Amino acid sequence: MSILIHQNTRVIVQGITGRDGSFHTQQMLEYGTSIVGGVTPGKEGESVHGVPVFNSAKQAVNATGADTSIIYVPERFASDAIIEAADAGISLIVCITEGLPVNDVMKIKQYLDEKGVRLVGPNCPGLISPGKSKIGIMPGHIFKPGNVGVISRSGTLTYEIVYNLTSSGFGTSTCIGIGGDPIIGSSFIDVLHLFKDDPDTESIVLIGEIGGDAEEKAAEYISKNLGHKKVISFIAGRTAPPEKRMGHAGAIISQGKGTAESKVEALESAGVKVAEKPSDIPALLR
Amino acid sequence: MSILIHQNTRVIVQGITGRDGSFHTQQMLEYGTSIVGGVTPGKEGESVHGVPVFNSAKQAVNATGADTSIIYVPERFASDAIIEAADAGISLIVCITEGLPVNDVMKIKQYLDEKGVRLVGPNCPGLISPGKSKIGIMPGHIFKPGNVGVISRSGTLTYEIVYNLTSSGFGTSTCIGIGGDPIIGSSFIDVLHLFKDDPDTESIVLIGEIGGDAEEKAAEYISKNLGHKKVISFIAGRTAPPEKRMGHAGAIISQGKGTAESKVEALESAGVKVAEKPSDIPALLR
Amino acid sequence: MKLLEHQAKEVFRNYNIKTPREHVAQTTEEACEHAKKIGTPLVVKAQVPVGGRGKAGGVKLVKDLSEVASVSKQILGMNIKQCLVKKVLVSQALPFEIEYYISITLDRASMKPMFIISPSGGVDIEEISKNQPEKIFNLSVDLVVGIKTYEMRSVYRKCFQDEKNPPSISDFQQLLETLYEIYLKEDAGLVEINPLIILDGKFVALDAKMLIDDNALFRHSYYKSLENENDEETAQEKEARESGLAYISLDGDIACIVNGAGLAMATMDVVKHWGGQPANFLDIGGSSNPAKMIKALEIIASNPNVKSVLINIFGGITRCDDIATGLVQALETTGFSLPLSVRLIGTNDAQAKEMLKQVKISVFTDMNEAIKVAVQHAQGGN
Amino acid sequence: MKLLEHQAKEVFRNYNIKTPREHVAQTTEEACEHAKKIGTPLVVKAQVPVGGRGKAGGVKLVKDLSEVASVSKQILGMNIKQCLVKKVLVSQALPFEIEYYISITLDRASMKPMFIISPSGGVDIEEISKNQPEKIFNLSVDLVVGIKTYEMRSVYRKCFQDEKNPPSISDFQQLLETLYEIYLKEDAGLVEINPLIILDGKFVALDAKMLIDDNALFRHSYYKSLENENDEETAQEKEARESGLAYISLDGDIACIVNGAGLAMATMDVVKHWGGQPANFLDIGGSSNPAKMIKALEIIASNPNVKSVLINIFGGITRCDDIATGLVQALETTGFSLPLSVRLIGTNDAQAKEMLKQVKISVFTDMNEAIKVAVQHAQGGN
Repeated sequence: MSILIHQNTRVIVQGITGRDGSFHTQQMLEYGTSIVGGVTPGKEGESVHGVPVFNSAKQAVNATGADTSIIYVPERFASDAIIEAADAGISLIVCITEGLPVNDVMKIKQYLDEKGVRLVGPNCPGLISPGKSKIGIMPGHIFKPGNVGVISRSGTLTYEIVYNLTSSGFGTSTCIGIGGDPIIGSSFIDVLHLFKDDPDTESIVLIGEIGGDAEEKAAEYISKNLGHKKVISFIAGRTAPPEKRMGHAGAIISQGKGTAESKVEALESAGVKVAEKPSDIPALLR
Repeated sequence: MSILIHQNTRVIVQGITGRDGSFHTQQMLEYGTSIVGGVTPGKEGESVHGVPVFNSAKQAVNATGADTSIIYVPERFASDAIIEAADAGISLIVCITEGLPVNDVMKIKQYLDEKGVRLVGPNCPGLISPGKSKIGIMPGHIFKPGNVGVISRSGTLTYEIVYNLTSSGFGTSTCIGIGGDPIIGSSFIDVLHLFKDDPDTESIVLIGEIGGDAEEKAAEYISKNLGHKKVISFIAGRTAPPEKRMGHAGAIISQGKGTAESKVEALESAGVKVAEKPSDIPALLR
Repeated sequence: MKLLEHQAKEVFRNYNIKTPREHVAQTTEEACEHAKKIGTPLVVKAQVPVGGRGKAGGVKLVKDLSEVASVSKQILGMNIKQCLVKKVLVSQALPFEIEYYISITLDRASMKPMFIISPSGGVDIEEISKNQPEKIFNLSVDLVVGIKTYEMRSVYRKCFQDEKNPPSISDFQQLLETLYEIYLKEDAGLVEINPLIILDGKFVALDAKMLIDDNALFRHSYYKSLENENDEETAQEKEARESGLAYISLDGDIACIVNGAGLAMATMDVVKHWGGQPANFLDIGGSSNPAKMIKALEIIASNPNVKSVLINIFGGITRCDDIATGLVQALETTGFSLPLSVRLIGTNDAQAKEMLKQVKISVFTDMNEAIKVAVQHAQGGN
Repeated sequence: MKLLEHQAKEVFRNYNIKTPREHVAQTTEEACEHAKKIGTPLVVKAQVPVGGRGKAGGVKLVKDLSEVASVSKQILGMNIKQCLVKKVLVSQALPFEIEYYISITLDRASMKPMFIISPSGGVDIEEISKNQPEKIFNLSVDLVVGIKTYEMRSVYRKCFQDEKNPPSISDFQQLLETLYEIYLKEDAGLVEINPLIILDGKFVALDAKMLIDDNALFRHSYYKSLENENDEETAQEKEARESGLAYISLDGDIACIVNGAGLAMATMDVVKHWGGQPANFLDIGGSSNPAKMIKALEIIASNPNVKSVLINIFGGITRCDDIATGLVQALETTGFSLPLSVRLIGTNDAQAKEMLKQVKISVFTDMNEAIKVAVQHAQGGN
């Protein structure tokens, strides 16, 4: 088992003819992901790495029966691409693109919630269930199948931690990068909720960072609902200065809120062991 | 059984100190409805016909455990009163007030749908489950308990038809006036859906009128889902001229759409017998 | 309420939608003055709140300034569908090849605003939908995310494919955003541009139609102040509206006074069923004020076609005794002499019947009976 | 990006929010001219995109026109929190008794816009929430129904109960509607008025703060044109931003070059853990362009505090060989001489190690090892 994606997940790539879209389509195909179509308006009839291109998400879904979409279109068009995917009947949308206006995402999130469509991201590395499917940009070779669920607001930091896990013999059930923006489609809690009932996920690594209060809320959820699974965390940004956006749009300590201390304290109160360094995580998992 | 309301429905009256609110509070109390509180900002501590008044819906709900609200506040304040009731935790809101701006109701409807709160009306006579509870303005004495469910876009026309039913020996399970505005909280279909599973409703009288396509949609729903119950209909406005608003804001034949002919045809195609005159309905029910 | 063309275009200009250069005139002299400033060719257009002005001769192209006076004189004072022309719009005549249609209105089915767009404008949307339904494009607007770009792009491609000098897609988007803003902010039930033309690659609204939600007039005092000016009502309809009655004139001879819009419609239908012709729709509403009944009888009496009067009241909130009181007063004060057929049932109907018996009015309990008698009255029986 | 006070107030005036009479000046002469028109008393305010201007002496009350020149001269050219004062705002000084605070911003928890309103303004909202949390009122805005009247009324009552000449509730509602409109239409992350005062029963914005969402600047060309003017960045931060790098100066001596924001933060944290002090946050992003590495080294080299450089790359999309290429080029062209500690892992790390071996740079696979060496470098070890 895994959460959200599996061997039979049928994926379309929006922005498949672009540089990133094309490159990662190839990478995902090599990993074994079932990429069934791509979308670029005006390029219907072309193909990218053998994948047929359609003019619209609706046409792609109708022709391929896709249930999932991954979005690589440029930031100005990404919001609309998400809406288009949702209207086309896609039930899981993974938005890799970063730089979407916050107000757009705020509106989209409400729109998707009404429709019951799940969004992962934006500004995220996607998700992977090792050995089954990869819908994202993470380097597939550092993962191996296993029983640790990984959720993260970050990209490369996740790879760093997964690398440590894999090196220490821990495999991953599903690893999901939820994104570094102030508003994201799927929160820590949304994903924890899925891991809660996934029999193949025995323990969970939650990788947080400064900004917002998603980790504090996750801590509350964990203390109430996840007594039966071990949860380990790492929070990046203990040394980050206040009022500065640390790369991610959401990584900012603002008006005294969103500090690493607050998050560590909340998680520890919920019984979560919080690692000092990424390399300490495997030991805490044992 | 009945739909939506029953003996234990706990009701607050928003606008209880107004002329209509006060009068109908008394009428409902006399009918046996459990009116547990009223709301008029600034009048907390007063009482109307023995019912305590609160400053806000939230306070009224907290103090009384009400689950239903009926709204008599003037049209300028009614939209806000609906939102306030929904935010206070009310699950069924009946809006008697007429004259709400269409755009306000459009927004409210979406807001309530997101929250899972049901609205009946606006611009409606409310609903009654004879012998159990009356949440509305209909003359209670013309009803008697029974097995006919009545749904209507109208007020007095409903009384006319119920009077005919009662005189001919037919009692009513629940009678609900859904309102005459272009956008309403509960549609024919919403109510038919409830009647469908109500064991005490054996047959249904659907009272429609010109304007919109609610009757056509209801016909479609009936043909698919209500084979097990007899449905009789009456459509008002066969002689109404086009492009004129016939009293109700929603009763207008516009650009050739919304005619009585179209509705009658759709209903008859769905196997519904449509009465020529209100007085013909009892015979068709037999 | 319906805005006149020049009023709707003023709204458009406030929102930066282009219109021809134009001014409204109430006299021939004013029209000539405006025409001098605008120059020819120009169009003189009757300002009335009804359609079909062109066919009625209310819209004239003028190529020479010398004709403005005679054309304006001809149009001012015309009667178009019972509406007196009190104002004309003197408007620059602009060249165009394709007439587009665009409107935004409430789609009752989806309960959302919806654009209707067509490259076959210049005629009524009904006509387009009858003759060229494939040339009509709908665009639903979501209340949270607004106009969806991917749908907008698709309509743009289909709609402007035959245009030599098409507007940019961002101009198109801007037009839609603006119409949506007008729709929401002005509480418009309909905002329509027909025809919409393209001049030098830019949109220009040649005509304009706007309906304002009557229920929202309380927050639009400006429109409320225009209300009397924009009357397409008959004198009776206006008097009724001002008295809080819903009244609509019809062609028949049996006047109907009913409480409740649904019952009023049904009453008309049953009148027809029994061979009569209703003279009006009249809903006196839920109130019990006897004055309303007096006013209703006055309005009805002023219609010369009426031969018979039917009163059908189902008392609920409306009390039958109040109705009877009003009726008695009206008969006393107005010298009303038309044959009456009265049906009363519900709250306090016994008292009402007693009161009416005093003045020799017999009252029915059954709606069909009352209507049959009213039909007989109209047909000369008693 | 942050708007300067005078820029934000210009936005306010466009939306009909009242401000004092005021003009911006870049020279003493200009300031004196404006002052003559405005009259005394007035305030001269430094226009810098940082807080704490008052405490730093950047805001001065002037009671006599003769003082304007000296006060302006004193403020223009000041340095407030590393920002040079290039402009002052000469602004009418208005009387007030109560300073209110109002702002609208994104509430990340509810994912909706939220107003924060207080009758204890004039100080930072943080200070109010510390000292008088009971005087802070929140008002969440729903994306569909907007500002809820019943909540607005409740805040109005609580907020203005001590006001002698309170604004009307419809003025309050109008202010909220306007701020919400600005928030949405201008893609503002924050719109703040502090203090907001009441003059003759009407709201006036004495100060203004607006943050514009950087991600939305593509649809706001006007703000984009102001971007350079509103710099609160250090020279390095600016250079980095223009090169597409995310860079933030810190006080330490170990420069960090990392790919990915999360890993960059974690790297800083681990530097600290091993006893070092990071000199910066620097995310070179996901691209593999060698030029970025060159630019990153240049920026770092221009910081005189840096004693040691740490490069930490987890190759995914970023290819380690590209990083190595950039590094080698940079060393060749810039004469870069600071001690380096390099950690590379992931895509093409073998080739990268080979390339760096050629130029005698040893490469770590383990993050902790690389960081420990960087800390030793900074402490004078090798």
